[in-house]
Amino acid sequence: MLLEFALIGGVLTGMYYGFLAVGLNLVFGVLRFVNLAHGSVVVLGSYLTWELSNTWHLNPLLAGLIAFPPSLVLGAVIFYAVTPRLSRSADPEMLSLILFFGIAQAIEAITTIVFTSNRRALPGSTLGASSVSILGQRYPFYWVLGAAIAVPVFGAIYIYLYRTRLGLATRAVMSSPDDAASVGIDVKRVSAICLGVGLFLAASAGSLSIFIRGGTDPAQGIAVTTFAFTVIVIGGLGNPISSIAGGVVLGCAYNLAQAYAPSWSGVIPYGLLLAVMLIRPSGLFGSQVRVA
Amino acid sequence: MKIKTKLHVTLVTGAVLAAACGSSSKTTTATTVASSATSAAAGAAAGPAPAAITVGTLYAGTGSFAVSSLPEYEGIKFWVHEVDASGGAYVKAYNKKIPIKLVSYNDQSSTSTAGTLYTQLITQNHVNILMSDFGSVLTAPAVTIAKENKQLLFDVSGTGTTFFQASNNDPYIVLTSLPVSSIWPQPAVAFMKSVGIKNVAIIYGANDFDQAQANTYKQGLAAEGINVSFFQSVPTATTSYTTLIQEVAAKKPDAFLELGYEANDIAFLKQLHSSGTKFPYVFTVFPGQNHSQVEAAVGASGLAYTYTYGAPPALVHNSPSVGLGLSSFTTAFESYASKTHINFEDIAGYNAGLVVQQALANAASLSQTDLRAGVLSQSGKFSTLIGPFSMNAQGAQTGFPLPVAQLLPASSGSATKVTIVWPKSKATGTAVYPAP
Amino acid sequence: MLRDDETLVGEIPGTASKDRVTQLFRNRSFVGDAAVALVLIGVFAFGRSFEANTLLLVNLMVYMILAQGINVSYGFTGYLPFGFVGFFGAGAYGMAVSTSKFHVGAYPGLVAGVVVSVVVALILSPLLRLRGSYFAIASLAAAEALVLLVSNPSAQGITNGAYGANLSSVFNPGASYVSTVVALGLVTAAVVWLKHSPFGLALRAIKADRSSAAMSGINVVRVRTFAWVISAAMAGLGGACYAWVISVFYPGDVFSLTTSVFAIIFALFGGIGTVVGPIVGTVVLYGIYNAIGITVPQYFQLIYGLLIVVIVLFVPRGLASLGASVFGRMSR
Amino acid sequence: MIPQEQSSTAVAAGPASTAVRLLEVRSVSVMFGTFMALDDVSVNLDGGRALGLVGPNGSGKTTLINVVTGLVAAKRGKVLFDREDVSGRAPHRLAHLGINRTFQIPKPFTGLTVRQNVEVAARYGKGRRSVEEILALTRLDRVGSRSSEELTAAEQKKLDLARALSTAPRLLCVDELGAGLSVSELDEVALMLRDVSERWGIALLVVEHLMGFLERVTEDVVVLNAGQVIFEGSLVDALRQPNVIQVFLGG
Repeated sequence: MLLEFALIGGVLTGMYYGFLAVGLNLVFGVLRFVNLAHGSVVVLGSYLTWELSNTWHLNPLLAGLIAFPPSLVLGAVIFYAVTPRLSRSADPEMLSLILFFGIAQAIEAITTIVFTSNRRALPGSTLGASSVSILGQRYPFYWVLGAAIAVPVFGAIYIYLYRTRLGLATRAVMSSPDDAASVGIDVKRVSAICLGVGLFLAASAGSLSIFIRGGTDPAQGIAVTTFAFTVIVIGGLGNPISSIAGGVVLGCAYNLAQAYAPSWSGVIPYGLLLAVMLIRPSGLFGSQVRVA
Repeated sequence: MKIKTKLHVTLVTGAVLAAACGSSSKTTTATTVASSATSAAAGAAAGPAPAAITVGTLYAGTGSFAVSSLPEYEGIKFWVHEVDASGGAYVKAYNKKIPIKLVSYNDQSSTSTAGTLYTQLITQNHVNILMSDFGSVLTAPAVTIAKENKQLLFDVSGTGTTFFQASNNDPYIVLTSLPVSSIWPQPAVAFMKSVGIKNVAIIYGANDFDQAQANTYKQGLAAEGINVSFFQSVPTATTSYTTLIQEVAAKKPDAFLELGYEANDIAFLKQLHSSGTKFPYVFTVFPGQNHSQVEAAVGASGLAYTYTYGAPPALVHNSPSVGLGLSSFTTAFESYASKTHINFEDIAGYNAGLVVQQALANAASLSQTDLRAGVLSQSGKFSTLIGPFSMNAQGAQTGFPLPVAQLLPASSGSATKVTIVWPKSKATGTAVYPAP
Repeated sequence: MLRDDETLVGEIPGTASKDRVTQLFRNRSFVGDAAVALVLIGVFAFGRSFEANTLLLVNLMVYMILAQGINVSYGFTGYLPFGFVGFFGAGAYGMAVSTSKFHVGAYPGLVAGVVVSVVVALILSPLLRLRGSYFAIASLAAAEALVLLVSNPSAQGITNGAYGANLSSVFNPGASYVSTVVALGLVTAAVVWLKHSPFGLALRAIKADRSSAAMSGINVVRVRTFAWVISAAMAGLGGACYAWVISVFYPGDVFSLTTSVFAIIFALFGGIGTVVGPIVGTVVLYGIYNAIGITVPQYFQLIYGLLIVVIVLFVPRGLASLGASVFGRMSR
Repeated sequence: MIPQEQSSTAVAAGPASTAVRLLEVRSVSVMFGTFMALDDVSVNLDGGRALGLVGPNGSGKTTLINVVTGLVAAKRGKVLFDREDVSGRAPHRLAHLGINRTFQIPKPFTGLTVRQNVEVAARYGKGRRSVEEILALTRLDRVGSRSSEELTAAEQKKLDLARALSTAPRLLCVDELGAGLSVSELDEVALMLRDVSERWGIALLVVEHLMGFLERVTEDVVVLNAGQVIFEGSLVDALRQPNVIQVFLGG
């Protein structure tokens, strides 16, 4: 009974975790670096949600849509301002990592200045229902909502990647930027768009994060990034769709730990990250190492 | 004072830089500036009375402790304001009133920064009175520094039990505004027995503050013959409780206690509400101390009928022997800080000032040991708006008991009211047990 | 495992060690680096006579030690451990547990701190198989897992768990200060050695190109692991000294991610791969932090964040490279 | 492992009395995913001799060198050096045994000076050769204190060679050393290779596209195509073989 609860809960939250992480994976796939500002953008999305709900009395989930235009602009600005210099440097991968760490710090500081460091949370009643019954047990409504939103989000990403021209170009850039450029794809444009979309996915995941994580504060960013990174490492780096599988594995592992060894539950994401990296770096669901 | 210190630090670091670059001229300049500050004598009882009593403290302007630290700091500032408006604090050593001057720095919730700044207050500012920042974590670095420099630490709200062990042999610490965390649960245990609770589940954060309470509960409940059927810690960073709640629900306890920091309590209460599970008695720590903020986050329906530690402003001691009573404090403080909701941390800061005032009024000299003797001599002799003050030989606060409060729905229905339900002598309402 | 035809540190064929020393001292940059180390020790040895806030000096030294540790790991081998603070915490707890549970003296306690951090480094050495950013984040995860391990109630019998460490039995402000100065001296000397020894050359060779380094006869895995261990030992020593000075602390204090972040930024800002870079970086940035960060921290974090962006984009090799080019132009 | 019948064996054998079998590649196969880079290849080389390795792009020449120098593990087969099985041994061990190489695209240690580049190899490679002698021999002595990334392409190639030589190899694998060099530079490098090979008795395994360069270094070649040996013998004979010509012109 508890096992059943933990597993169903793991699947529900896990699908949301996939949504939380998918933007990071998209950016990694296309730009080949870990966007350390991912978590800070999630937090920013949470604050936007709080403001919408508390100040404007709008549906908090609207934040997920409002974030779209500014995210694209931010993505493009960062991309065009930064990459030309970085790609000329000696160690672009590490320098990008450090650079985005700096951007994360700046975003966190701005969040603190604008919203103060007070923790913000929204009562579950803001979303309407409070709990939902599945197979005779009650689950928080926002768990179910998180999973229900994750499905169309992944559907949209799938359609984008496999059914649109831009998605085809994106996959080409993911597999080899040089080859993509040689067949006439505007690699820079595709990369800038993907960075923007990645940031948008982060911000929109933030609107549910304020419920699922029990609240938000500016200092959460790096923890969220590490968590999201764990999800995409488990799922497979550079394959956005697999993030949902990574999320479900992590969700179940975390819930089982909470049920049977709560004092060790905090170690789960980190331990799983280390284990997967050392034992199966391509991820549990990732494709095998690409052939040259 | 502040500017001078900043200048000083800059000069010293500059000196090290200059030295590292092999230049020597700047080093000499900095040395002169620094030595002039060192020569000032601290806290001498003999000689003429000082122009002001300097009180040094830290606050967390940002970071995880800012939420609690800032109101406490407001409370301290308010106390200084009140005292100076009345011509200063009475100092027995000079038999006159002397104004208070506050020196403060922002430690940004960082313990290593706090360590540097406590040292700064003692060695550079030569404060007469040293007060710590909010909570055990930010107080911890001050403990050894104060002992090393033989400076009495007025620990405002660092209730960590380890600071007050007799084996520490530390005569330089007193806890001013809260009892040590290990005695917090005492009234609650008695209340649980009185309503006939038989079976208790406890989850607590793996930190000093919560773990000490959890262990006291465990012992206290066992002594009363109450069964603790679930006793588990979670990492302090935990904000996910749904599965745990489910596990506890299966054990059908009469009482479910969650001992955490504010973020834990908020997440727990929200998830408990969303889970649709009910327990006859649910207890968390922070709704009683910071009611407005917890309620904004959890919602009144999530808080309704849960229990917490009762503290001012819900707990009223209207005729204290020292300082303002709750209602006059509320009026004066609200106009001073232009706030509408005061919480316990505001009062804790103010209360710390009152304890300092007692030290000054009863110490034979301004020496740190005399100040401590001054505080200890007043144990059991005065009360403030928090309640009766009492202190053991280790400097641990044993007074200011925290009664049990229940969050009963207010008449409007969209809010809850912190209602003291135990002990009977302090009660402002009747407990609704089991919770509907 | 070490075959007799292998040594860790290459030798100069046919050169007597005496010639080697003479040769080193003819090297102007070696003399400069050694002088920096000596001046640094001198400044801190007499630091307490011009700066009464010894903890400020200790923090400065501890950050220099950590920045040099990052320097060894990233500057010399190209591995950037975000979780570097894990070794710092391991060192602090090595010191705390050995002195308060096993009642060894303070100096054996310092050694124990270093040993614990080295053991942790060896356990984590498989992470060195990971590339760039994977390694950086994996090390962060390891540090986070470590703090949860230390503060878990089931570890309470050893680490005192969430109640934190208390070293009041060995508390000694004078000796702990001097030990920190000595630790900084040792760490700086080690970096000077690394920079000017064949071993340091081998590290830089590996960083530049692994397969060429292997074909030059360098045992890449062993040399890299050794450097990783040196770097961890530095952090462990720093942590042990800090623990001794501060004496009362909670697990979160010595495993705070901010410590890693500061050390990395200080090292990068000053310039990695040099002796003087991390020192200058720490003095300048920690100085600014103390001067303005305390009054307007949120703006300071903003400045910090933007500073990182500027460093990465415009001075990826740090202040030292700027200084070197200015100096170079002047002397021409 | 049973040697298969169709396995082809190329031998660059000198006068039987003096030559000692130095390198023996026995039926080596290498897979990259599903791609067969080397398919049952055997090559032999005697001490002090030189052998050319030719074939179109992607025929497996560099892979073979990578197997011999330990950078790539063979899926099947063995590599014997001095009659000792050295398959799967780490590159630095092989360097200590006396196997070294240059890279198709030179990989100098950037950030180190030219002299330091050679010093590292001299110290860790156990060659016990004088750094100055190597620098003089490869005509890098004038640029010894320059940073290695400042060198011209030709100088970087020489630096690669210098570094390899300073480990005192008995077998030197040379991967397209001639590519991108001017005619006069080609002459210089070819002479240099012949010179060191004779002076120190170094066996050479030379991958080369430029036949003009190759014929100045060796007469014996092995021709690879699609991971298989299709010819072994003298260079002159090779160029008369229809299947070899077809591979080069038609492929």
